[in-house]
Amino acid sequence: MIQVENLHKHFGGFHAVDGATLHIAEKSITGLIGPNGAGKTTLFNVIAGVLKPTSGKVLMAGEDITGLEPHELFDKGLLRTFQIAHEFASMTVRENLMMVPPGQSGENLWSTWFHRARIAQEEATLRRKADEVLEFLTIDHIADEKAGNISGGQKKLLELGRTMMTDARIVFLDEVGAGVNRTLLNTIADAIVRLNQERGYTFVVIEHDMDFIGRICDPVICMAEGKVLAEGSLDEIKANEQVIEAYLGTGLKNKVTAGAGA
Amino acid sequence: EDINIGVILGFTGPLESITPGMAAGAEMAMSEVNAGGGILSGSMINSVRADSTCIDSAAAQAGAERLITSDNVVAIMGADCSGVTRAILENVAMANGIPMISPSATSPGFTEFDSGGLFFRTSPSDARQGQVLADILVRRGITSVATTHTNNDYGLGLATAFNEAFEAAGGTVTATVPHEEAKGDYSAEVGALASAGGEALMVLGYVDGGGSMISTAWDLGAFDHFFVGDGVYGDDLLPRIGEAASGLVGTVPWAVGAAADRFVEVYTEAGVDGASSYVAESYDAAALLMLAAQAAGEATPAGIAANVLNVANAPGEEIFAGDLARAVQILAEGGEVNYQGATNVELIGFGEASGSYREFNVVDGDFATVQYH
Amino acid sequence: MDALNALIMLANFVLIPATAYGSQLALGALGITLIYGILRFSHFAHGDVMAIGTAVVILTTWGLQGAGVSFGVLPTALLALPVGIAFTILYLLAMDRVVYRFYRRVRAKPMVFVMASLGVMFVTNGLTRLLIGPGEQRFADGARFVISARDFRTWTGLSEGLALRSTQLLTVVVALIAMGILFYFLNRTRSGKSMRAYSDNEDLALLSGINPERVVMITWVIAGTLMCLAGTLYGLDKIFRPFTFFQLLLPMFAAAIVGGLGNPLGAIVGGYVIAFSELGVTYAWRRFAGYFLPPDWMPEGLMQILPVDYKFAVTFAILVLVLIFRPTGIFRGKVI
Amino acid sequence: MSEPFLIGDAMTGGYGGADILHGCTIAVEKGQIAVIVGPNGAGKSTAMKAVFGMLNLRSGAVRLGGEDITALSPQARVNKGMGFVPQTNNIFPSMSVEENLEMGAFIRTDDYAQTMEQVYTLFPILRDKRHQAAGELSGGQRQQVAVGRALMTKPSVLMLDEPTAGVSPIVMDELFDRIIEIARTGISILMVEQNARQALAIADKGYVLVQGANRFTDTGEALLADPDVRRSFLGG
Amino acid sequence: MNPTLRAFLLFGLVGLALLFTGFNQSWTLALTILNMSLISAVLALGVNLQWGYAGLFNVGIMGFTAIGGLAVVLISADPVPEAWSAGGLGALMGLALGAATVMAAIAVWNRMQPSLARVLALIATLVVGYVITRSVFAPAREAIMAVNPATEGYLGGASLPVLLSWPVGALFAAGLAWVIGKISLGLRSDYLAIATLGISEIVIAGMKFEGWLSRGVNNVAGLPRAVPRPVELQGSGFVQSLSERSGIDIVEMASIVEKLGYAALFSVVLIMLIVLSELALNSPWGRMMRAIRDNEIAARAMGKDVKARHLMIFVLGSAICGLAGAMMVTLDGQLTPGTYEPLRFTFLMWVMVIVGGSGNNWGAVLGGMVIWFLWVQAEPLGRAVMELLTSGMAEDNALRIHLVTQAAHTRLILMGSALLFMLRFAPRGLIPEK
Ligand SMILES: Nc1ncnc2c1ncn2[C@@H]1O[C@H](COP(=O)(O)OP(=O)(O)OP(=O)(O)O)[C@@H](O)[C@H]1O
Ligand SMILES: Nc1ncnc2c1ncn2[C@@H]1O[C@H](COP(=O)(O)OP(=O)(O)OP(=O)(O)O)[C@@H](O)[C@H]1O
Ligand SMILES: CC(C)C[C@H](N)C(=O)O
Ligand SMILES: [Mg+2]
Ligand SMILES: [Mg+2]
Repeated sequence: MIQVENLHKHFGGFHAVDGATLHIAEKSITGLIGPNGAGKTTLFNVIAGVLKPTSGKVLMAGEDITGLEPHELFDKGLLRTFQIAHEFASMTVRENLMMVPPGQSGENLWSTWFHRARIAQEEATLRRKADEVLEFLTIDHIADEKAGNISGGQKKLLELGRTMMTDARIVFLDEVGAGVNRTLLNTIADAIVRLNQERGYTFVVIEHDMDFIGRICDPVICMAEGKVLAEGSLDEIKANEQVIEAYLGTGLKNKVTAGAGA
Repeated sequence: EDINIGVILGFTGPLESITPGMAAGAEMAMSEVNAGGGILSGSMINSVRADSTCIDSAAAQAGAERLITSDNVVAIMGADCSGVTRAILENVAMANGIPMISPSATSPGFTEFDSGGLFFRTSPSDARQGQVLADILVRRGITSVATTHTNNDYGLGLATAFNEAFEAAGGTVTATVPHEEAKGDYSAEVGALASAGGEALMVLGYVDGGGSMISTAWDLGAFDHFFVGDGVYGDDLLPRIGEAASGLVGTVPWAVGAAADRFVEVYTEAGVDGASSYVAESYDAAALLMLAAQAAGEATPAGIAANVLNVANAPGEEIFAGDLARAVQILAEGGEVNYQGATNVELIGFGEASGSYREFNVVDGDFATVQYH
Repeated sequence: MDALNALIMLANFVLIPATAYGSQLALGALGITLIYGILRFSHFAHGDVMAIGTAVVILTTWGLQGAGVSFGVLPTALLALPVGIAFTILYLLAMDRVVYRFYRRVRAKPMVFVMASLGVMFVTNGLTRLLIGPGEQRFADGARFVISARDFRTWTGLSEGLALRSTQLLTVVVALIAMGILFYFLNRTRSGKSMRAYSDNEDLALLSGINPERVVMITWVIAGTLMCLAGTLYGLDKIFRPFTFFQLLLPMFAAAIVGGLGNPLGAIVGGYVIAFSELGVTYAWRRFAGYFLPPDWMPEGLMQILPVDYKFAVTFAILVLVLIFRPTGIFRGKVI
Repeated sequence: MSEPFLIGDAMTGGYGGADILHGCTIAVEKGQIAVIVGPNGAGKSTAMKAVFGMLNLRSGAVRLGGEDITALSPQARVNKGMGFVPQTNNIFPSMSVEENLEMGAFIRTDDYAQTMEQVYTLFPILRDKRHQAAGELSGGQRQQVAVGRALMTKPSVLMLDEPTAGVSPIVMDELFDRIIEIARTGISILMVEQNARQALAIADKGYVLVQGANRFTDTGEALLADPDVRRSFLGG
Repeated sequence: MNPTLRAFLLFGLVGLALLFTGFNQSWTLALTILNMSLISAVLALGVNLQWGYAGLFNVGIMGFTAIGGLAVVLISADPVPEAWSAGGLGALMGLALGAATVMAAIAVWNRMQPSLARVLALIATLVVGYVITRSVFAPAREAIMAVNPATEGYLGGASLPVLLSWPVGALFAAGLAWVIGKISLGLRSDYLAIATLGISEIVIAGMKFEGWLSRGVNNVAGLPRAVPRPVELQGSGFVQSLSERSGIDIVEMASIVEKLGYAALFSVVLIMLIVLSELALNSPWGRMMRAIRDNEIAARAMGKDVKARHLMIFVLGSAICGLAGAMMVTLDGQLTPGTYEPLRFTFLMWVMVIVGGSGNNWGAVLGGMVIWFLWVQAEPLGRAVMELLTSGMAEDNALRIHLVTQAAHTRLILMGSALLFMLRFAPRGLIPEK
């Protein structure tokens, strides 16, 4: 689905992505992990057209998409969320969702003047769809709240919600889980799996929560220092010495192991 | 009852430094008449001011509109800058049939403009001043000159007139460079003029920009001799250009002989600085309006408009500054006056003044008259 | 000899005037950039507050001159400066108290601050004219020239003159010192850093124990000092007139922006960029060429790239070009 | 009953519209760790802000060491020894990492070089990036800067709003370790966490907030053991 | 208070102020103010479209207004045949050569690989093109400007109906905006501001200098009117009967009728624009624009072509400014490049939009009216205030004389205070965005 070939992204002298080569299989849910600053978000930004690569290539289903504008990629079915929430602050939560679907006839000035009826109809459909998504994410009670005024976690949910408003082929999720309640995160995980199975979305998921990764991702790619460090199933990755040293660590020194509970 | 006359000048904006003097000149004439018992057997004259801004024609028109329709002025003394004067005249004064006498709108464009007998000016058209300046240069044996002018209709019009006249007389104009008023730095303009060279620099503009041009050119050693047009003449000029002033020569509309002397007495007594630009012209403009009303026997716009030429020109008894009360008297008794005022007013046809110019130079740090043209 | 003459001419007509004018713009732009960087809005009242501060300096200078005080070869106005600076600071603080503080409290958008500063601009504009009138004022005294064009010619025997006004020299020196101090203050001292912190993230600054009102006050104090300095130096070197000072706003802003808003170094460089482009691009090379070309090769025209009419046009065109290649100014300014 | 070191007592209030907090109480004892968990939008961050004085309370009080500080400004609370890492916007983006840390020590008059050294030891990556603008860091690195800044204050109470959001497992482990260490030196820690199981594991006390009110309050261990709590709030 | 009610009240207040002016000062004055208010409102709509909808900080309003005004001259003035024969052909050829140079430069830039050679080739093309263009153009220009310089000296216009110049003015401005937008829309906030400000200064410099086109600083006066002049109206039977029936003097009546005529024309334009913008704003299009304004990065990631949308908004908003510029010149009957000052034509417009309430069309319109009213009425008010202040002092008190002679400047203080006052009590504007 996505083929990244020897990709480099340099900031001044710093090589944030340093020759990453990876492949994301169609209809997979690929996990992307790695220490802070490994270059994961930068990689996303390059693929999604926010940053131009220093060198290297990105292919989508065989087609060269390197350096395309984000909105062009969106039209090709490539969606992404942001690690640091990018909500439309002065719009309501519902409007944040309703603006997403492409090709709305109401986005054409001419139609806004002369095809009011058609727009009204489309809007009603969109609204219904947005409300469904909100309900699913358990934030329907804040549908009319300004998005700038909602809690940190709610913003992350909204990020995710936007990707659910339209039919995508591949969705890049940048730490949707950070700051999201773990019970809700499980529901989200189920939804991702469902979208993947029922609608054939491909997902690439950056996450630091190994439970979440373990629950849905296969394969898992681990990056470090701008390169791919390891790739495989989560269990393989977890067993990888380098990954443990750079990323996973050996758990809390005061004997409570991560995720083990009491 | 009282009669309102509008005084519309650029109290704010690029001319704000000379307009207070002009207004004072006009109001000096009014107080003089009032002190002598007013016109039309006892009507007192009120001055109502409005701001022309010199550049914002919309605001100027609104101001004029207010004067006419809400303050009920019967005539307007103003405006100052040619551009706004034209706007007020066409859109407000002519629509309401109100006569205007501008003390300073000198653009040649007015000469051919048909205002329906409503517009007059007490300063001569720049077309003539350009000629006079050219003559002065030729007589002084100058054969090449660089010209700079303030970048508006007045400056460009005067520069065009001067350049044409000078070249027709065999002189060379090495370059014509405009300058904007009130900008930060004039070295670029001076640089271009210096590169073009020339025996002298002709500065046509206002005290502000023109003064800066002269001092910059002097400081940089680009020119040693300066000639200036009327707008640059002013009390503020000499202190600010310092040494550059020695040898400076220029023209300014001026009265010859008795008219001027009388005016000096009048303004000295009134405590107004009459030597600054266009004060005398403003005095005359206001005086003409009042005398025309007296001649008409009624203070109506139509009456005033119809009588301005009568009182301004011969025949009749010559009237100078300070004699306004006597003129009113004569007119009231059915006599005729030939208003000379402060500047030897002579109106040729509608809207045109045939004034005389004073050629001045600077001697010992003060303006001195060379001769009159 | 010809080459020397040509060089002297270039220095006289372009290099020296541009350096002095650039320093004057730079001082103004420093204030603008500081206010933008720390208080996060474009301060449109800058030119007019400069005017009112300078007006106070002028009135004080006249007072001093009247009392027979003088400062030797240096202008008396320098002695009056402290009074003007104190006044400017107080004036700005008063404006902050009556106008801007409220908007900080309600966390108004930067645009609202900009509009409020327009309001302050109008008011200050009027006040200055009530205080000292709309006309020009001269208050320069002391030695006018370090080198005068005519003396230079006599001394060196060259055909070109070179002029250096003492106020030009003074401006450059003062501008350099002010820049140095400011730079040190912002990047090295605790107060300076706290000011930058405040501008970055006001809430977090609060959580770090930084007193926002103090930061604001220091900003106005520095800005006021710079404004009064810039105004006085400009007035000494050229002329004081309220309207001209208002007009200076545009080139000062251009300088701050082309250098990178919020960046003091940028303001300085921006000032020189604006000044040099104003003077350089429309410079007529005719006489310059005359020193090298045989007489019958001399071209007819002035050898100007563009007529001086387009002086500002050229400046702004350069500015736009710079911004296209460096969208936030030469030294990466802030975007709010 | 002795009063906890820091207590936000029966706090009610919001952002100007409807109330977000409804009589919510959170407290921490000296040298202990209290953890707040709850669904998104429950009002956890709001409660933290209320304790720090960034919100006007309609009723309720905040007391520190027995003294009523309800009316104090956030700045005054910093001077009383409280430190806070907000959930979002918690760094100075255009300042370098080192300057961010220096700002943390703004109110300190003593030499803070040593504390800075400790922060660098805790988060080695920050040492490498010390001269880089914090706004150019990765999400997890920013989070480390934010926590580092608060540590620089040497506060007597440290309030952290989701300090581990976005940090890698190895850093998270280090961070929790360090928090325990800090608590042992007598500093009270009040912390909101979504990595709730790890957090509650080290907590002396845990609060579950739902819709602005206390739902469960117990020791960390007890909450972890409660199947209801686990299922509804900790993700099973 | 209910926002709609509030809006109604505020508009009512403006109406009252105008009525008050009418009763107390005069109806023609009230109508003069109203007419400029309507134009200001149109301008404010244009600015609001750019800032309020899209967050584009355009400080080049002056340039677009001016170029719209230029259209009036080019469309409605009479042609000057002598000038055409003197240099018309040369001027046109010069323009064509200039355009060819630019096109050649663009072709060079696009065809060649990025390299030093490309830069050199570009410079060479430009220089050669410039030299050739200038050699053709300059003599033609001189020749045209030498034709009767005191009253003509330019090519004149097309002698077409003046109303046609309104859409053409909009078109001119749109064309200019397209070029500017292509160059500078990538810039953010204040950087875009200074770029647009700069370009507008360039436009004005051009209009002042290129006398062959519109007489430059010599101004074009006496342009054809859209409504008959009062002098002509005085002769019309309709106006005479109106005057008889109402008892208003015929001169005043004619003025009133003329001004009402303009007011009607302007209102039609304004209402049309409001309706169109309201429809657009309250639709997915408006939502998309707000999203772009709020967060460009996210909007792009959500598939919106931000650049194209910005360009479109910029062009539309500027076209409205051009339209207003043409209306203004039509009302004045003259084009005076010297009047285009940033303070009056750019900053004052911004004040209108922000005071009115950015992002809200009704707010912008209200702001346009309120601020223009103040701008004009602050002057007599300033004098009144000064007289009141000094009424206690002796006639020849020096302070009194100083204050009264400087009274014009209280206008500025008053204007500023009013602005500050309004911002203080409605920081988000009189009618804020919903
Ligand atoms: N604009 C920039 N300028 C300079 N360096 C940058 C910039 N953006 C990112 N970096 C550096 O690039 C590296 C990779 O950052 P990136 O955001 O891709 O990390 P990440 O893998 O997503 O980490 P995290 O898990 O913390 O989100 C970091 O070390 C960061 O400091
Ligand atoms: N600035 C604000 N203005 C108005 N309402 C707000 C504001 N911030 C938050 N809210 C509302 O207050 C409620 C509680 O928000 P809060 O940030 O306290 O939640 P939280 O428990 O921290 O959630 P999360 O885990 O998602 O961070 C939310 O419903 C949110 O919509
Ligand atoms: C006041 C004057 C200098 C005005 C000038 N003569 C003009 O016509 O614009
Ligand atoms: Mg990341
Ligand atoms: Mg929170």
